[in-house]
Amino acid sequence: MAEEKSTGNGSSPEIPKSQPAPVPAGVSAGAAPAPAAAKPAAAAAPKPAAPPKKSWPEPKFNEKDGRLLKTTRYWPTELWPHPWQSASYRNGAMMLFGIIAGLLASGAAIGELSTWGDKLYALIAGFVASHGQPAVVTDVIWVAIKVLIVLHVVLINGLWAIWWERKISAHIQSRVGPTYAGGFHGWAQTIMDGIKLLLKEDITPAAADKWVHALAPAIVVAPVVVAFAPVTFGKDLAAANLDIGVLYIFAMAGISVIGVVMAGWASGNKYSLLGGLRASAQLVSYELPRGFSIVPVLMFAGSLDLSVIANAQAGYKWGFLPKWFIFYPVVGQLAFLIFLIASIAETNRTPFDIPEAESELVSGFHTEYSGMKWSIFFLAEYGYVLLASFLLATFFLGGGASPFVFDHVIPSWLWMLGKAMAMMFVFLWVRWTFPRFRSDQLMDFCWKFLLPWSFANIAFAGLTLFLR
Amino acid sequence: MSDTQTAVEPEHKIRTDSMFVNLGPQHPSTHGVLRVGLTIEGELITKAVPDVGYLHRGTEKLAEARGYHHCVVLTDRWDYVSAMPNNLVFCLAAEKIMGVKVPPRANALRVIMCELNRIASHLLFFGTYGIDTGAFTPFLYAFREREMILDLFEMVCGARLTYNYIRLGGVMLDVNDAWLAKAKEFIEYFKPRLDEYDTLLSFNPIFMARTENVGLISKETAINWGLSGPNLRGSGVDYDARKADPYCGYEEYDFTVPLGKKGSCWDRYYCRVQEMRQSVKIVEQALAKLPAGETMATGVAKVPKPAPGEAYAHVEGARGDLGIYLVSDGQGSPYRMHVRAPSFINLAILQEMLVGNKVADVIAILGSIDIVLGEVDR
Amino acid sequence: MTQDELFAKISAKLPQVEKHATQVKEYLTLKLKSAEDVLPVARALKNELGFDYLEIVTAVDWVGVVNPDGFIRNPNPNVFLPEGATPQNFPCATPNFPYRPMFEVVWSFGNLTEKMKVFVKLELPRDDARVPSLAGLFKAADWQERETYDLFGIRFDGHPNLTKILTPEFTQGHPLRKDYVHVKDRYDE
Amino acid sequence: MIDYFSKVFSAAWNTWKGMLLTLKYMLKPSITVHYPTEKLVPYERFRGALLFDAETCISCNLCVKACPSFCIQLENATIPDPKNPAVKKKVAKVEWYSIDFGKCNFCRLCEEACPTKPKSVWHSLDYELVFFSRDEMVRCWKAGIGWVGKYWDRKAKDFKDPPGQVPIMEVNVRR
Repeated sequence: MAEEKSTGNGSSPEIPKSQPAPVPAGVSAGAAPAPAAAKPAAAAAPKPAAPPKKSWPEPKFNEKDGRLLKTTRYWPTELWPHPWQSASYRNGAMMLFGIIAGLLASGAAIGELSTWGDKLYALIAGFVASHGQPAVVTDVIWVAIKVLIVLHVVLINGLWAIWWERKISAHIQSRVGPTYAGGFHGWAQTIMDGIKLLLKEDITPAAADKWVHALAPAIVVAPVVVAFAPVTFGKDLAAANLDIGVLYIFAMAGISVIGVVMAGWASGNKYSLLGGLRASAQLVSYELPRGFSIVPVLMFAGSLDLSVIANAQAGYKWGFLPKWFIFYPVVGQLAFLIFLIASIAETNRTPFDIPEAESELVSGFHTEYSGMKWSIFFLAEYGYVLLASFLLATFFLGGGASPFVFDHVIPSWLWMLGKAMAMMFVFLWVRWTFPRFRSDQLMDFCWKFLLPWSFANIAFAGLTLFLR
Repeated sequence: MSDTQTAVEPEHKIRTDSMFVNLGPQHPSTHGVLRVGLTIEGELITKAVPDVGYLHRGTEKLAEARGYHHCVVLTDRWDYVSAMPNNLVFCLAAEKIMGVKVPPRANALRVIMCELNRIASHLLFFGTYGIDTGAFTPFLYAFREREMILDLFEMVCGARLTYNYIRLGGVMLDVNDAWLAKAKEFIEYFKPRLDEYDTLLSFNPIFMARTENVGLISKETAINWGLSGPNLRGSGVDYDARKADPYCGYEEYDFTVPLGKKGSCWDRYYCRVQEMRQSVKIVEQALAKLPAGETMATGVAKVPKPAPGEAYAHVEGARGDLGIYLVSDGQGSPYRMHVRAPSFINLAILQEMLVGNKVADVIAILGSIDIVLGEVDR
Repeated sequence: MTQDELFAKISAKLPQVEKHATQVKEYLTLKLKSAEDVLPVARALKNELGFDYLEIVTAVDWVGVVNPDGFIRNPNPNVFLPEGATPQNFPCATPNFPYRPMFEVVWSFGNLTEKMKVFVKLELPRDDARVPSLAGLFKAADWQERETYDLFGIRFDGHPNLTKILTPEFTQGHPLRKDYVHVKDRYDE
Repeated sequence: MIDYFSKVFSAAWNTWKGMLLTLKYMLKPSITVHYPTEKLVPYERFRGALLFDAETCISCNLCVKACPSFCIQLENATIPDPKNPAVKKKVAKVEWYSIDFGKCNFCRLCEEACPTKPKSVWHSLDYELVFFSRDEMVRCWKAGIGWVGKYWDRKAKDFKDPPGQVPIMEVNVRR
């Protein structure tokens, strides 16, 4: 069991057998009679003793619970110069390559999901008609299926994103992250955590406002699920085709602030209160640059419908460069950066995580939450990260459009997913690189930098449209 | 009082209740078991009362009932992050009282160990300061490098934190060639890492915004509060015991004392980063010209009973001017041992410095003072 | 500057100080005659002679060797040892050493520009130890005087907040006095 | 204006450099060891849990005097004097020996003080020293008890083997 785990570990520091194990101070693994590489030379130090007459007991290795590495230490200087000599590093890279290739192949085999959706709809309609029910029943079933799918996108995203964040942060920090739960790279870690959180005691502090305290997580998480309705996951693949999709999403996402403030207020804790107040100020402020930064996108696309925005970016300029909005000179990049920064701030992640600021406010507004209520806050946070990733992919990266002219095989939903995951990686990457803003600097940054530039960007967009 | 930031009085002041917030001893980012009682109005601090003593172990009393060799073990427990200078300062004071002359190789080894320990300690500061300001990754990078230094210590003396390596009259054990090679390997590895730290944290615009112009200490205030070490030098006072009162042959090494300009948190932080560079330089020189010979002076008794007298020795520890005032009455244990603990004296300024700052700055200021509660409480 | 030159410079400004009989090795050690001299000497050292850095404030109890009662418990509670075994390695008094019922307060002032240090000592009676506080002149004295008060029971007159700092509030007595006997409190077994 | 843009640009450039740095380390092999799945052997001079050999000890009390925390206790073995059987005579053997690991500083002073060859008390390489009760902290040795020692269980009124300690490795040369 233990042996399996350690070999299945993609990036455990393992020096290949060919390379001599570093034994600096003369520690040899076995019962070597007298290595004596180190000479204790001080006056008070023991001299290597003459071999005693009686037979020595065999050295004991405590290998009961683990594999004894027959070396003293791994130093980065021994591991880093030749990473490809390490079998585990090679295996890890090959596995990653295999997973990506497998995903692409299966995506190509499945094809566009919207066609399968049409088939499924026809099947349900036939089933309903054969049972003599009215046609509205078909729509009801269809909507229920769509709602369930979107709900599970949010829930499964929580499991995936937390695991991924742990892995990414660990590798950024020269660690490996979870490795035990589930066997393969700790894939089941979040599931196990979820089970643990479900089984944990749900504590409501005595000073808390009980109803508000209980309601706050729900108010935080419900808008996320609802906001996913118009998000396009690929070509013609959205739960609802809303003409005002963008506006709807922003409106829904704005509701979460209330939940955060409620959580901060109702906990009856000073840290929570400070965190809640900071959160409300921050979230309300960053709504503005976030909204204004996509105005150029809306101007270029001429619609608030997400699928229209995505379709407006189809095609290639000069035969190779995709007509994505991020490639529009100055305007696109500026809008992208402002939207990205504001999205990070909206999700309370690290350069902007002052509501939670664990070094100042313990844990901010969710200090007094435990068990599933606490995890719901995280579900909402990662839901918002996914939402922002999909929005970034839709607004700036061409939605499901392929970046390559020659590509006709990979379906649009896979491209969309890939772009969203790349954006999510940016979120994680930023989080594990930067320190935190101070609350007043955060406000300064929003009102004095992001907002003016988002206004300026609208003007640039107008200029671009005028010149075109 | 006017030197540090004073409370900002808004013109149209609304009467509000001030809030009492308890920072520590279980707060996630107080360094050790420090408790600071903060009175805040909104996010502005109006009063700060540091409360220490949770870790008081009465080392000075314990020393009065123990032999001189035993006291070296006690010293490890003050500043457990950099225990080598603690060992050293006690040994220097005891050697002064006994009139013991330390062989040159032992002196060079003491310098190497103290400087490596200074790097380790400043790395810990670097990492925890990153955490204080919200960046988690520098912490693990710093610990990755610190681990190598602790490995070096483990190789030479068998312990990773409480070394008991520097002894009366010399050092515990000599180093071997394998160790010297490892130490050089570490130095070569470590030099580029320092530039990476600058990239990652020192010149990160967010970090600079957090720490520049925060927690300002002027020269006069720093001297008046008796600050020492990087806290004093961050304010621009050129005082380093290694230069002012050289011990262990520090005068033979070529290094500079980095100074700050304004005395802000960033200056204190960057002083430490620069000190790591200087320490690397010293270790390189010391490794290059490590003299041969004995590592333990002859004539140190098993139970030393020095003649009655008094001695004061001080070294530039990782946290500041660490001093020992030792009184002997001719018995086998010190009659009185007083520790000038730099963390304790540096911490006192907190009550004045925090007033008028934001809650978010408390941790930045507290972190920049770089205290170890084991040394504060002794 | 040698110690003699420094002493000549200081005694020119401050005639009331004299050299102490037991010098701290390698540093000039001055002796004050009475507690009234403390503030003028400190002020002159700070303002006129440039000793503006208060390094240490501490005290020495000259009454004799440590009283071991109460604060070292059974050294190693093992099955073989009878109850109440005595601690070992205990210091005894040196013959002919001038033990006396006095506290000696020790200050050390530093001159950071000229890299000099001077120790100042003052003997106080043990039963009513009072000495003027330097907290008004040197902020560094704030906590160090509190520490000395906490551990020795020496009162520093004029200190803004002379309270315990290191020992908990329920601790009886002042631990660094040589005759301190530990009173059992709620944390003792 | 130029000042503003250069400031913004340098801030953005420094930020980007930091991100590149973390990306660089993400692609390097990790350096951690997966304790307890993987265990390292400490360096040769490592000061782990103390071991004691009752057979070589000459009961000279030097380790007791060397200990800064008074955690070692021992008693001389005695035999009846052949001339006067009522009088017990001390011999250079240890009757019992005990170390209180609750107080031990792991400072190596006792090992240095030990005059026998090989050492009678010495630091092993064991870093997996855990105690499940206070009783286990006091290790006792007598003739016939192994190097690791036993502890006296006050409930069971009997010597027991310490469950937590299995020496990682005992290097003969260290003694």
